[in-house]
Amino acid sequence: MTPSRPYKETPSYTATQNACKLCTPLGASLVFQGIEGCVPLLHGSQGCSTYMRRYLISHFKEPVDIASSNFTEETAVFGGGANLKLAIENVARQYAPSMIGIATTCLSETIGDDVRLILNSMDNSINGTALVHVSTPSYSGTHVDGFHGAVAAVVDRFNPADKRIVYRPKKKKTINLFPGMLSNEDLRHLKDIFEDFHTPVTILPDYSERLEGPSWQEYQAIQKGGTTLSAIEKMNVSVHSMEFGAVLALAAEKGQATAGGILNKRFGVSCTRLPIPIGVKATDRFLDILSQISRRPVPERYKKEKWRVVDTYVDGNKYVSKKRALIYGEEDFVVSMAGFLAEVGIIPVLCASGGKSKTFKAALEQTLPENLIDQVIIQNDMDFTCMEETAAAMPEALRPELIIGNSKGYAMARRLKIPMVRVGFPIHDRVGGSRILHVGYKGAQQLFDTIVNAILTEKQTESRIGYSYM
Amino acid sequence: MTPSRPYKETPSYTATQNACKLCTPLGASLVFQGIEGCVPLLHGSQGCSTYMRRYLISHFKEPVDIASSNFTEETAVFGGGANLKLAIENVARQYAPSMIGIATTCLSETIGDDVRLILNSMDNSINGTALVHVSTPSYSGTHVDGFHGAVAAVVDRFNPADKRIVYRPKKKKTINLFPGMLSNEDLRHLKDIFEDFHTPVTILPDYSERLEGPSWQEYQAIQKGGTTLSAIEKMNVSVHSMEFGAVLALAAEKGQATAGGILNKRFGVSCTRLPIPIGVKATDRFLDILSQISRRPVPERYKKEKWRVVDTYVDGNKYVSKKRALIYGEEDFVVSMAGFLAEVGIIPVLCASGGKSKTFKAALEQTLPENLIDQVIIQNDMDFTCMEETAAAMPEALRPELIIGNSKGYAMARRLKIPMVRVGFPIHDRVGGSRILHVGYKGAQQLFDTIVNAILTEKQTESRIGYSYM
Amino acid sequence: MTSISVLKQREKQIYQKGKQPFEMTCETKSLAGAVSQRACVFCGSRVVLYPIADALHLIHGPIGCASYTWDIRGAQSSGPELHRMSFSTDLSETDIIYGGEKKLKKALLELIEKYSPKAAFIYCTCIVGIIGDDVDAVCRQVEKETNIPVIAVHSEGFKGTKKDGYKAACDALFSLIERNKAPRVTIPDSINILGEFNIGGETWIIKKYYEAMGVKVVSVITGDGRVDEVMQARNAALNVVQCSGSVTHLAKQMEKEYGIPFIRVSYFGIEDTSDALYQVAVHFKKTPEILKKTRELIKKEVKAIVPSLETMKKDLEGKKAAIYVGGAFKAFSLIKALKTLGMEVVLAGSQTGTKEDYEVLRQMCNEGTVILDDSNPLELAKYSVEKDADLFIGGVKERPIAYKMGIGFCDHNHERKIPLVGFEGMVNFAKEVHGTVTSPIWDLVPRRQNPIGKEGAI
Amino acid sequence: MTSISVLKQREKQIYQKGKQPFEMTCETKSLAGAVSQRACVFCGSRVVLYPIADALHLIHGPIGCASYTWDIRGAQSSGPELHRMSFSTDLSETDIIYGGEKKLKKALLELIEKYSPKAAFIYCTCIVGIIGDDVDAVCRQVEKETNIPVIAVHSEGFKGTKKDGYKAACDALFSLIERNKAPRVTIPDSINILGEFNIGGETWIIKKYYEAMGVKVVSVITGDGRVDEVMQARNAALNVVQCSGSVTHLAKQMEKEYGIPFIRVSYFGIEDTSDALYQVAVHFKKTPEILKKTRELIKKEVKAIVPSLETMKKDLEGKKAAIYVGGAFKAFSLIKALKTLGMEVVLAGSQTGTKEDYEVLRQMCNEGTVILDDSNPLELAKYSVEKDADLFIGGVKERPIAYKMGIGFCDHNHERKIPLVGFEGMVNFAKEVHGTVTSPIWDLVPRRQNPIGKEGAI
Repeated sequence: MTPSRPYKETPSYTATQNACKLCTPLGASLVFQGIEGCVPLLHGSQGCSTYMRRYLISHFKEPVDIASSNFTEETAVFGGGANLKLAIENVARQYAPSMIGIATTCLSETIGDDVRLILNSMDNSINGTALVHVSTPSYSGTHVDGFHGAVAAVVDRFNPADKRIVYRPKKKKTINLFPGMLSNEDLRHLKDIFEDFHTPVTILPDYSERLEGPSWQEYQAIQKGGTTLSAIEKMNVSVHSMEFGAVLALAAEKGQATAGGILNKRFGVSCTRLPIPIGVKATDRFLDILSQISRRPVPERYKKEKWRVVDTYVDGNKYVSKKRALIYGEEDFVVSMAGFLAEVGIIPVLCASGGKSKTFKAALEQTLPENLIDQVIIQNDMDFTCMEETAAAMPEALRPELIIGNSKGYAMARRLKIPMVRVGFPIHDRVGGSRILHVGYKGAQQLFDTIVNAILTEKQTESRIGYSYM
Repeated sequence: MTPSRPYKETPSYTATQNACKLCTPLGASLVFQGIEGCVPLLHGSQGCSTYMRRYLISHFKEPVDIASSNFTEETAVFGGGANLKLAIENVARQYAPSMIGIATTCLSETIGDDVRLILNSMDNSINGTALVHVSTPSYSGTHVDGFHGAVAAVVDRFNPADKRIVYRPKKKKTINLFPGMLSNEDLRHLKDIFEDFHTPVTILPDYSERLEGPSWQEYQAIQKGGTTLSAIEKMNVSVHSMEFGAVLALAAEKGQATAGGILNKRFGVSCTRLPIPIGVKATDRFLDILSQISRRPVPERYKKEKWRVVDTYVDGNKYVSKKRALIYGEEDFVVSMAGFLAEVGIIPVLCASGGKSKTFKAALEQTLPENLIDQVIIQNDMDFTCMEETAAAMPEALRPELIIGNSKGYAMARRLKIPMVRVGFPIHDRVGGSRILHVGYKGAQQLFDTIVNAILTEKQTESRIGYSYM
Repeated sequence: MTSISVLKQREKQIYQKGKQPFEMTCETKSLAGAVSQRACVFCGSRVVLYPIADALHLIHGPIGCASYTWDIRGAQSSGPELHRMSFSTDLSETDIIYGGEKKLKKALLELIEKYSPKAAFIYCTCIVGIIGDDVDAVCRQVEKETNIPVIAVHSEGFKGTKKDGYKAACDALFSLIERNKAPRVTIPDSINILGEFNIGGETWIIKKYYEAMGVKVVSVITGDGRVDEVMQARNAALNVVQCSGSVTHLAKQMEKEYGIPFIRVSYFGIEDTSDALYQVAVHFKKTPEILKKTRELIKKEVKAIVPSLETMKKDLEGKKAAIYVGGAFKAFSLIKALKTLGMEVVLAGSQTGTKEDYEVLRQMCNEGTVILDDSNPLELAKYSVEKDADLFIGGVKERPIAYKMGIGFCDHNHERKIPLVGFEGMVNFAKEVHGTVTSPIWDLVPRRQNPIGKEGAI
Repeated sequence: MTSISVLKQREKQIYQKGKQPFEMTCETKSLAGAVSQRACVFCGSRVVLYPIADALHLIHGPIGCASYTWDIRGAQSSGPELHRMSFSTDLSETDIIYGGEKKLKKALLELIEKYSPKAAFIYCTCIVGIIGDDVDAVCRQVEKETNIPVIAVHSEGFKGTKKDGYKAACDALFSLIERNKAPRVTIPDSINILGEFNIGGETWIIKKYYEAMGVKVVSVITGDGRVDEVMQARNAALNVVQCSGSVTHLAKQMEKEYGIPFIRVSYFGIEDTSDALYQVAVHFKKTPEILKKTRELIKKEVKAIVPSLETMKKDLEGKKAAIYVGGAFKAFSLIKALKTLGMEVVLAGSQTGTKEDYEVLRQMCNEGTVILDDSNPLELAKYSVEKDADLFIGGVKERPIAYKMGIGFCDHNHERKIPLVGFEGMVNFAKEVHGTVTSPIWDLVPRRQNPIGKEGAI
């Protein structure tokens, strides 16, 4: 049943048609939302911040405030320094934030504003509000680069090399976790896991409360929740860092500065890089490492969850075996999701991303079993139009039967008439996008149930008969 | 916008056409599966146990062993005593169970086997295996009656009136919970809640592990898990009992013997009867009572969950407001589900059940706001054919837009072209039916997300355009 | 697996090839308390008659029997779908006390009025036998009033085994055929297809073959069945009976009453399908054209499927299978089909095999194969694990047993929705087997984890 | 709500009727750091041109501007759907350094080849203004090579406000109209519908009315728009401009160049819709038939919707609403429509109102109503809670603010999918408002819980 090598030619165009990526500052803004008391400020036009707010709101269904330095034509000519300062002052006054996270846009980057210099001139703070800058020109990289860049910038800012390590308590073995771009439910679940391991953790960023809070009695300028600055400042005394993301790991190997890397280099905090723990095997790996570092056994609850999900895999094996899927999204997400699919017997025949790392293919080759790689088309820097054309051009026996990714693939799925399972970011056409659980055994359980049920729904609906048993 | 009184005539036939109920022994068998080490034994034909096993397996995707006394023609003529004894011996030998739960079928009931007498003659036990009998003639009542009957029979058997209360420790304030027919996930969640309240609980029955266990290294004659007999024996020293089910509560008021009622009458264990906690308000009530009895505040985790779900209700209010739903299933389930729907603004225009209690309507009237009752058709002893005909005959402006219930309504939903949300029991055409969470804030969250997304899916799919934003 | 003990009374129903002298006990009642995988008389009748799509199937009894059998089978219809409804008289306490005849009659008249079926079958359940309703009398009255055949099926659950249910169904069918008062005309080169229930459209596959051979199909009993067609069955020249006996009783009756000869065949697997078609062709050897066409057909069909079977065989070679099915006849075919895929059978059993059946099984199997009659979950688990099976073939009640032990599974029962008969069915079967056996999921199950120390059941 | 302080520089953009003398500051740039709800120049252009369904819309810049505006609007097309695609030159680092002209040209040629659009609009984003690409030159070249209109839209985000974007779009549209070299022929009793974008099919509703009145619609700019149709716009006798100004600039240009007069109308609410249709009818009073038909139409339509509005009004009477929309003109209509439903407006504001607009607002509103220009989340929350609003009308960015405070919400922006114009639109609007305001969900929100002690934010 090994199908012959699939159709590998993918169309190529100069223009991007329905992009499968977002611009760099969005990722940074999301990170800033995950820090307690932090307000993101985009140094650029008003539109950037409004568009990104709108985009994030449609996913999280929560207020997402992002300030703008609001360039004018004069700013563009004479430089944005004055505007930036004014913006910082106004944000500080109106929000009284703990921190302002400043991300530069293509505009300010191109006119060459030296934000670092400007902030230095302000002592990197204003009335006790810390100012942190991340360079995010949208013409280089994608939102994922902005995300990782912001995490690194924050860690860098609050853990300077000359910082004196005041204390290193032996008992509180805090672990740093840099989870990458996960859902609120993922973050909540990870916090539960660390709690059940009785191991303190500092997760950066953690927008799970801020971007999924309660209704309010009184309006809150800045929603509650997020990683505290004091926790971030103590990251250098943690016993270990964990960084999720197979592609990020390869980038770090090649010298990219990551948060975990900075802490390792400056303070010798050891760092494990591992794929996002999606699926049983990847979760096994995550919990094994956690168990080793925390010197705690895996709690009974997770053992139960694991064997329950394995049992579920078994129950559903025949529905998914040899099914062909198209997955897309952020590169790290696609890699881990492909690993999960392979683990349950689904062939990820087309793995696509708008990302531009050079290690996407390598990461997938590390993740997927050898006998599958031949059946998989791997493509980054890909837009939805090329994805659709590639899928449509595949011979019928090799064409995807299932589409797995964020809601932006809906139009494609609709035209291709292939059922779609919504995961990842963003989910704009359903509620609860931020409550999708991907990680851990429980995440594997939910993904598996959802995927099997999508297949069963399609089968039942398309059947002339529509049986009530499956 | 108050629609005029809806079409209330429902068709009536002598035959039942696609029943919305099951027979009595099934409920009893399910209860027995929720007791540690217990094997159910049906006193009747071989077919009964095989059919019920098959039915339960299709929902739980787990082995469900139910023994049979396997009547022959001679048995029917000469009485089933000998067969029953042989069956008990064989089950005891092969399974070495802690208990054998014996449910009589229509056959043994009709020929008039006096099972109580037979068991008494065996001292109600065999080689240390307890024998418990519940009378479940399938011509009277439904599976729900079998369920409650079995719970009461078990409590009765292990808490005889003359039982000496050996100890009554003041510190361990155990609560008895009789949850009724809930899903595995519901039971797991309830256990978590009690744990988070630091309050020991004895839940009867608890099939959540037994009917959703791990894969095995070695075959297990009886799966692990379930309420232990020793816990059941101690129910009379608990501080309180809680019984879920609004219809059950009304039945108890009218004198039906329930588990909580027995413990109250014999031992003075106070008992609260409340609807299944589906939805925010019903969960509030449950946690309030739990908080009062345990003298513990509602844990932070649940407060967060509550306000998160309220916020989600708000986010989705316009998708559900004034939507019309048809709900069916067990009476208690329908009552609580209707309460949840009303709470979020959905009008449960048709509430149907195959159950035969005389208090279904009264329970719904207690639960639904007064201004809704007029818009609701309430009907028990109803089958799927009458349900479908009733729905189809309603004027278009009042007809259900959403069907909520177990998977047996699929054919009806398909013909009526109304989207369907699967909840309750059984789920035969999807996986994970036993993992559907109905109770608690988290259950409300998941139900709400699922319902809103079903509405959005329908809207998006049926739209000529298929927008990618909602 | 020493933890599982076999009940003493069951020892004679278990045989491991090579170990003891072969002396199998079978065709007995299931042991009380043994958790048999068997059903009851009613189940047997219901299976056989279920696919008749334009008949009313009314179950006379309390609700259970109707609820548990609602739409559970994959028998397809090309037209009416009345068979997929679940009708019950839903007897209540008062009916038990005062008798259910009146209710039955009223229900029947209403339903016939509402659905205009071509005939009605009334299934008697356990309790009807006890309370003593004269169902035959009610049927006669209603038949008279409505002018359609109204036939009682005497399928009281406790009055025998599933096989007795088959017989009761055959009696009902024969009674239906008998109602055809037109003169018998034997149609040349024509057959009835018996014991074929159109699961997943299987009837249509087989009919297509016969049509290609030049053989006329007078009726199918009961796949995609129609009352009128069944009543024409008297006019066929040959009865071709599939399945290990569910409709054999009818074939025998038709032979006795109408002199229609019958042959027993199986359409499962390349070997048996070819054999079945040849047998029919040979029967009609007076029309030599048929044999010629049959040869061409088989050649063409086999050629079409061999490449994909060969590809899958590569992955399946040497894998081990356990089989537990209703009738032993099906087991024979499965063993051959699994051989085609390079697989070995390590356990074979049936709910209803005869002594002769088990002798055949014994001969077909390798040394060491376990043979079981009317088995139960504990035994099935014990032996399939002991024999290290990669695949279990059975029905919905066997599925969780296989799965719990981390063994792949193929549903070969009436609930499946995929056609497994004939040549194309063989490919479907191979795909099903291949899909489950080669799934990477088995790497994760406790049984397959090394070192064995990693506990699964926790 | 004393915890929310208003920025000093913003004080002049907030007015509470009755409190101070009215002296509203507006039409200013948004304050840096103030988290305005406004967008940018590009956004303004994109909104206006978006519905032209057979044109190619290529966004020249890095990917963000294209990603965030992909398929976000409810503007429907009866035919081609090219407008729903998101095209971008997706400029990268090297393009910034070496210039994007070549890439733009290549992209354009490829896309025109692939999709055969009737025209192409190239949107210049912030960065294009900085790196100095001569987009106009590229457009000229490509127009020459492809023979379709290829038009640069000068919508660099930072070069003004959303209004400047409207103007840039109008320039592009006028440039397109100018390309029509055929002689102008004024069609009698004909109009262009301007500033109507066919959200949820609104254009079709309005067109239907005009057709019933006997008025010819030459073009709609730009709802369900087509390039050829837009190019015919020169031939209309009257421009009927909706919306508070997005396409007014074009109407003025057409008046200046072609002498086509224009009137400003709103189709929102019974009052404004009737008024709009009457105005047009009166304009064509030389054809008295039109006025007659218009009277009949309005009478019929109003009669049809009044009963259901009255029913809903019973539940809505006395409820309070907050309004924050893009243009002030829309706010006027909303206030009237809410009055029809018995509701009171307690907050009204807009992103882009003029001094005159705010004066009108002030006159329309009751004592105590808060009037806001270019507001932000904090102010909107503060005042809608202080005024105890039951309903907030705004766009997607206002939604979470209202919802967080437990206030019902009605989307009155381009993202909605339901038509709100005309008579039938009024019913839809009422339903939306009624649905959210009467939802039982509000009983559960912290703000509505008694005693107030029950904390929500935890």
